[in-house]
Amino acid sequence: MQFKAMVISNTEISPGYFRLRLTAPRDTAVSRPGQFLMVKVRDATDPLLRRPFGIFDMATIDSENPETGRQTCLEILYKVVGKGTRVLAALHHGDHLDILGPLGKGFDTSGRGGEKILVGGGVGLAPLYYLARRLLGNSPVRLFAGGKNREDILCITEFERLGIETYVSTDDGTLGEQGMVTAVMERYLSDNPSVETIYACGPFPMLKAVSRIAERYGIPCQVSLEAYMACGVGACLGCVIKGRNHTEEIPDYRCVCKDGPVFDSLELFWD
Amino acid sequence: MQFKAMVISNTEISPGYFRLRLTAPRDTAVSRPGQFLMVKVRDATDPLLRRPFGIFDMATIDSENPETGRQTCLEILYKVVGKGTRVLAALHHGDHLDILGPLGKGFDTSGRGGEKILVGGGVGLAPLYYLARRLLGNSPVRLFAGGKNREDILCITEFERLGIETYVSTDDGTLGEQGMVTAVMERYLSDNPSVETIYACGPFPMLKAVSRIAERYGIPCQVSLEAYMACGVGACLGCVIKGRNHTEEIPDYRCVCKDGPVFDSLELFWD
Amino acid sequence: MTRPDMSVEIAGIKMRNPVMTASGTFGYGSEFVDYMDLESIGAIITKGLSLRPKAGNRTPRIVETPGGMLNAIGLQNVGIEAFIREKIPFLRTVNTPVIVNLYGNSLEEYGELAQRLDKIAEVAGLEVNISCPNVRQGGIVFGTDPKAAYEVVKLVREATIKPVIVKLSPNVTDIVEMAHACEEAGADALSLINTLTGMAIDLQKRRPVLANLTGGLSGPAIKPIALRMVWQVAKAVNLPVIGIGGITSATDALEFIVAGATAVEVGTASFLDPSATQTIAHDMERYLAENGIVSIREMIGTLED
Amino acid sequence: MTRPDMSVEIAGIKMRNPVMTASGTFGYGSEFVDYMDLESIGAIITKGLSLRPKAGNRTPRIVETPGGMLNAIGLQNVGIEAFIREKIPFLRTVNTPVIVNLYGNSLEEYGELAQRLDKIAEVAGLEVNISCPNVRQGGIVFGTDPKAAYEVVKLVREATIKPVIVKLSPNVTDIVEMAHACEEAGADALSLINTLTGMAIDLQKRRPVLANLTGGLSGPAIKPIALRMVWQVAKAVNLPVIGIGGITSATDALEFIVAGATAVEVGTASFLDPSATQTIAHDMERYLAENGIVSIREMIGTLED
Ligand SMILES: Cc1cc2nc3c(=O)[nH]c(=O)nc-3n(C[C@H](O)[C@H](O)[C@H](O)COP(=O)(O)OP(=O)(O)OC[C@H]3O[C@@H](n4cnc5c(N)ncnc54)[C@H](O)[C@@H]3O)c2cc1C
Ligand SMILES: Cc1cc2nc3c(=O)[nH]c(=O)nc-3n(C[C@H](O)[C@H](O)[C@H](O)COP(=O)(O)OP(=O)(O)OC[C@H]3O[C@@H](n4cnc5c(N)ncnc54)[C@H](O)[C@@H]3O)c2cc1C
Ligand SMILES: Cc1cc2nc3c(=O)[nH]c(=O)nc-3n(C[C@H](O)[C@H](O)[C@H](O)COP(=O)(O)O)c2cc1C
Ligand SMILES: Cc1cc2nc3c(=O)[nH]c(=O)nc-3n(C[C@H](O)[C@H](O)[C@H](O)COP(=O)(O)O)c2cc1C
Ligand code: FES
Ligand code: FES
Repeated sequence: MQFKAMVISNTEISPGYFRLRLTAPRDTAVSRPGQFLMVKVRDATDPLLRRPFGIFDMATIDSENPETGRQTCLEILYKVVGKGTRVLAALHHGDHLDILGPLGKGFDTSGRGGEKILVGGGVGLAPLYYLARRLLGNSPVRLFAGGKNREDILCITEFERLGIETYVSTDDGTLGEQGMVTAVMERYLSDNPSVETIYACGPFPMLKAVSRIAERYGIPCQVSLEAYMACGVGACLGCVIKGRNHTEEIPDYRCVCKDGPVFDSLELFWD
Repeated sequence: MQFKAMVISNTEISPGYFRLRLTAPRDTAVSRPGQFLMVKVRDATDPLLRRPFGIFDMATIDSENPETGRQTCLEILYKVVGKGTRVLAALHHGDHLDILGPLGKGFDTSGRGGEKILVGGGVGLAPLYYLARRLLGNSPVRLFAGGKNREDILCITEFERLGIETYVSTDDGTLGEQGMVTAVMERYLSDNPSVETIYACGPFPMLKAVSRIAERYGIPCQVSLEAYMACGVGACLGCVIKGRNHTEEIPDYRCVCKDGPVFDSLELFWD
Repeated sequence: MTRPDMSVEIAGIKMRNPVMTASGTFGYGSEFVDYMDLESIGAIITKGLSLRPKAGNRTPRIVETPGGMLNAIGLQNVGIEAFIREKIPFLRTVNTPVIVNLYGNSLEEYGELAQRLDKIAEVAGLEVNISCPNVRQGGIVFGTDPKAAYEVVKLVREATIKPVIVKLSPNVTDIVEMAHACEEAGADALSLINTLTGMAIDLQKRRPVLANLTGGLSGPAIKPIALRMVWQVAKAVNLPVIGIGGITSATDALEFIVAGATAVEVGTASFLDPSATQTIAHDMERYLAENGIVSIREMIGTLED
Repeated sequence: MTRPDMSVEIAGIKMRNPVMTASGTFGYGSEFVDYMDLESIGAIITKGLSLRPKAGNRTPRIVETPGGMLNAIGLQNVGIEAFIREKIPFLRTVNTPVIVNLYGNSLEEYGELAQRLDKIAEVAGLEVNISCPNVRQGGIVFGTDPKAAYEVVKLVREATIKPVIVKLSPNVTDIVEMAHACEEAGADALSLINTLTGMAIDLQKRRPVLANLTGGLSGPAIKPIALRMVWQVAKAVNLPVIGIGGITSATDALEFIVAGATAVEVGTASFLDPSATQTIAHDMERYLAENGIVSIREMIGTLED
């Protein structure tokens, strides 16, 4: 779907991190956790390409003007890293954005009601909030959040308000336990091997470590990847990653945009 | 001079015409009527080049916060015709612009205190307001304003508030007399040949007609020209026009940006 | 007011309007069904096809540049077998001509591929991408050498009775010389331009951004170069020319038509807006209507110069 | 912390830093005194000079394009007499090397011009623009034919003992072949790229926007092409290379250095910001300081590929 969204709010929640709330057409309510949006940050050739962002949250609220009735809203949690995100950071209430989405395959939230654990690294936390809200209905959820320092640990209170038990770790120990989020997660698994599914989003090395651990414990693991994207719909083949059986002769490339961004960790070629 | 200006206000005064008021450094107070500014409408490669705009008015007022004391302000009157002016039209109070100027040669306002007449076509009125304010001190001033229709006749009340007698004409007669501004001006001259100087700004054909008439009546005439510009400082040679003695062998090209934009009508090659 | 006639014909391929999808920017069509009506455009040109499946280059494969982008996909594609098996069935259901863009790394590959495609009813025509190295001959790029281009086009020409469109590379000193070579070799039409070879560097890493080191520059940034080459070629040859390069609006497309193109291909713009081709075709028709132009064909090559 | 050593030397021309002004974008220097310190940059390259004064093309001469601009100034300049009379006196007062960009429409003109300039003490070196048609030989452009380039460079080489920098045109199939021809002819250094030939069209008027029909594309849009060519040439020749094309920031400039350039020229950026060259030189030094790099020369050609 392609639509014009209006900026409701755009707030800096931590140095360099913003929460952008947008109006969206009712049909976007089908968005699943893990799906993403391709955002044209402004109507110009600079920057040229759309920028991909996960869905932080989705809600249908009472809109400002009664006429239009209830309004569907999408939220993005983004980190300012370059040109496009700098343009986003300058948006005001009432500005408009051209958006494509929801795109890609989201997280598989089905299951037997067993315990689910979420692992997020830095801005990788973004898609996990909406996922947590969806999972909570029928299963207990734990969150493991990691980052370089306290500034990278986002919206923890929002997660806790959902009644989720959270384990925070930072490289410099400025918040939570000092160390790697994967270490904390593994320690937890060693005491509670009965976890049903692991959901992870963050830097590639973290996802690789998580998938290794998951494999060792025989726990199904879904990872959400990032890739540099041009089209977002499977046409440019710019965002590919290697599938488990990839060889030069029999290529097994998957599009992060179309076959993902969420993959079963066993589908992928990790080294 | 190159400086960052803050938008004080940006108001649509007539359909498609805006008045943009900017803060400016004290040194810009030296700006003369007829000089112009090169404006970078946004920090991006689209649009790439600066856009030239005349100075509609210049004033030093009491600034918003007492600390900074009195504040120099520059005003631009612009018409939305394309990409760059569309970007300008979207500016809000508090936004910033990178500006180069004042640039070029302005109008020569010296004289024997005799009557001065100003001739403006459409947005060509822009630089004449500041000129009028400067001239009024020591000589009577009359304004002849022309345009396609009433929407093109700008800020007439402001001119009248200065106590200037104004003669308005439009192609479709929706405001003032129907017909060409040059016709109205010539009729006036035939009854009042004693005019000391004519100042004109507007489309090239109008300027050509004005200079012809001025020559016939032997009245000194200064015209302000437009040209497509890249640098604004005389380096790219993109904005040139032919001087009176131009030939292919002995080129006599003048830079509108550096030798102008105001020229004595006798300096130029009109056909 | 009667609707303007937007139809054009290229080498016997009848199109409802002059807007086609540029190869490699529209997949195999099916990727765009959710965003536009595939029967609203003139033709679909599919991703560059080779005999055998091709893995393509390592990533990163794309990077944004000022007003454009570099790509080094490495012509990843499913190969002709899978193309026939998996892609043709869908394309058969779309009432829009399908033109297959093909390439090879040797004369033989081009020839064999053309023969195979010749037998496929759903294929309305071939677009031959000659911007590829001839591995058998020290990797000299077919599209930058008139003789090599002549040979490959002649071979394809003899291998099929379907319309043959040759897609020219802009990385040459004299685009007109290349155009003439292809015309003499029997091309039915020429399309241009393919991408310009460029490079992007990651300063901190002191490495090229693209795994392939260099890539092909596309998008609005290259439009002035494309427009110039289309104008030069259209004046020089007696073949229909298809304009490509940085087209993102109906105005852009019509500029190419005025410069001498009979049709256009829209590439990178489909990434910025998946319905770009439909929107451009629609806006072109509106332009003609508003300006009282009866047929798009009236505008071809009407540039005053 | 000691300041990084930014100095470089090109064919004997010692420069305080590697940032020069690109010919035709900086006038004769005097136009920029109000905006920057002319002694903060490595060298000033003046507007293309010819024997006789040149009127240049009719207007419009420039037009903006996506991420760039087209220009068809037509090499308007005052001619060598007026240059010596009116421009040299000012340039003499500036303590920065002055390199004169020159061109001719025949071999003879190049030769005579080089001889005249050889006698002027204030001229530190010559930059030979070979992107011009040879009117004596059916207008074939010197810079797109290796033999013609070889001849003109050889002639200039023999006409002067001053350093000879040859400025290459990017409108060629094989930039390395051109570079080799100039190297063999005795060039002391190579600068690239000049502008790419492009066109812009006014759809309503159905006319080219530029009076000259075509123009030269410059600005950020061409940077990826320039970077690729500089990388190719720097690897292939044993001469210092000067990188040009779309440089607007210190990052851009350092990318060219890493790609193999010993110095850079900044063109269109001086229109966007008249102090661009000074700012870029300043920011380059800061980058070195922040990254603990002792000398800019350490970075030349350090691209991992
Ligand atoms: C499916 C998906 C979901 C994402 N979700 C989020 C999210 O919820 N919140 C968030 O802050 N970011 C998210 N990202 C990353 C986000 O797309 C990039 O940070 C953004 O595009 C950078 O744009 P820019 O113009 O600011 O940076 P640029 O100037 O384009 O580049 C600056 C730096 O960011 C890197 N970068 C650029 N594009 C991408 C990309 N597509 N993926 C990874 N790195 C990139 C560049 O390599 C460069 O190092 C997601 C990416 C993908 C693919
Ligand atoms: C010395 C000078 C003073 C000027 N003063 C004013 C002023 O006070 N108010 C005002 O509204 N305009 C003024 N102009 C014209 C103004 O610069 C252009 O309207 C503006 O640059 C258009 O920018 P754009 O991006 O919106 O249009 P573009 O998208 O760049 O072009 C849209 C149309 O505007 C025309 N145009 C673009 N640049 C120029 C130019 N430099 N001169 C003339 N036409 C141009 C183009 O040819 C095109 O037809 C002045 C121009 C000059 C040279
Ligand atoms: C990601 C990408 C992939 C491409 N793949 C092909 C291809 O397989 N075959 C081909 O002939 N051209 C290919 N091209 C070139 C385009 O078809 C087109 O010629 C070029 O992009 C210029 O048009 P544009 O500026 O509208 O994108 C590709 C371009 C891009 C951006
Ligand atoms: C307006 C203009 C005039 C130019 N004049 C000359 C010239 O006289 N001689 C020359 O060798 N190059 C000339 N050039 C080319 C530039 O020197 C430079 O090679 C080119 O613009 C690419 O660099 P850039 O992208 O930084 O502008 C000119 C470029 C522009 C934009
Ligand atoms: S982003 Fe284009 S295929 Fe995935
Ligand atoms: S605008 Fe560059 S010389 Fe006048």
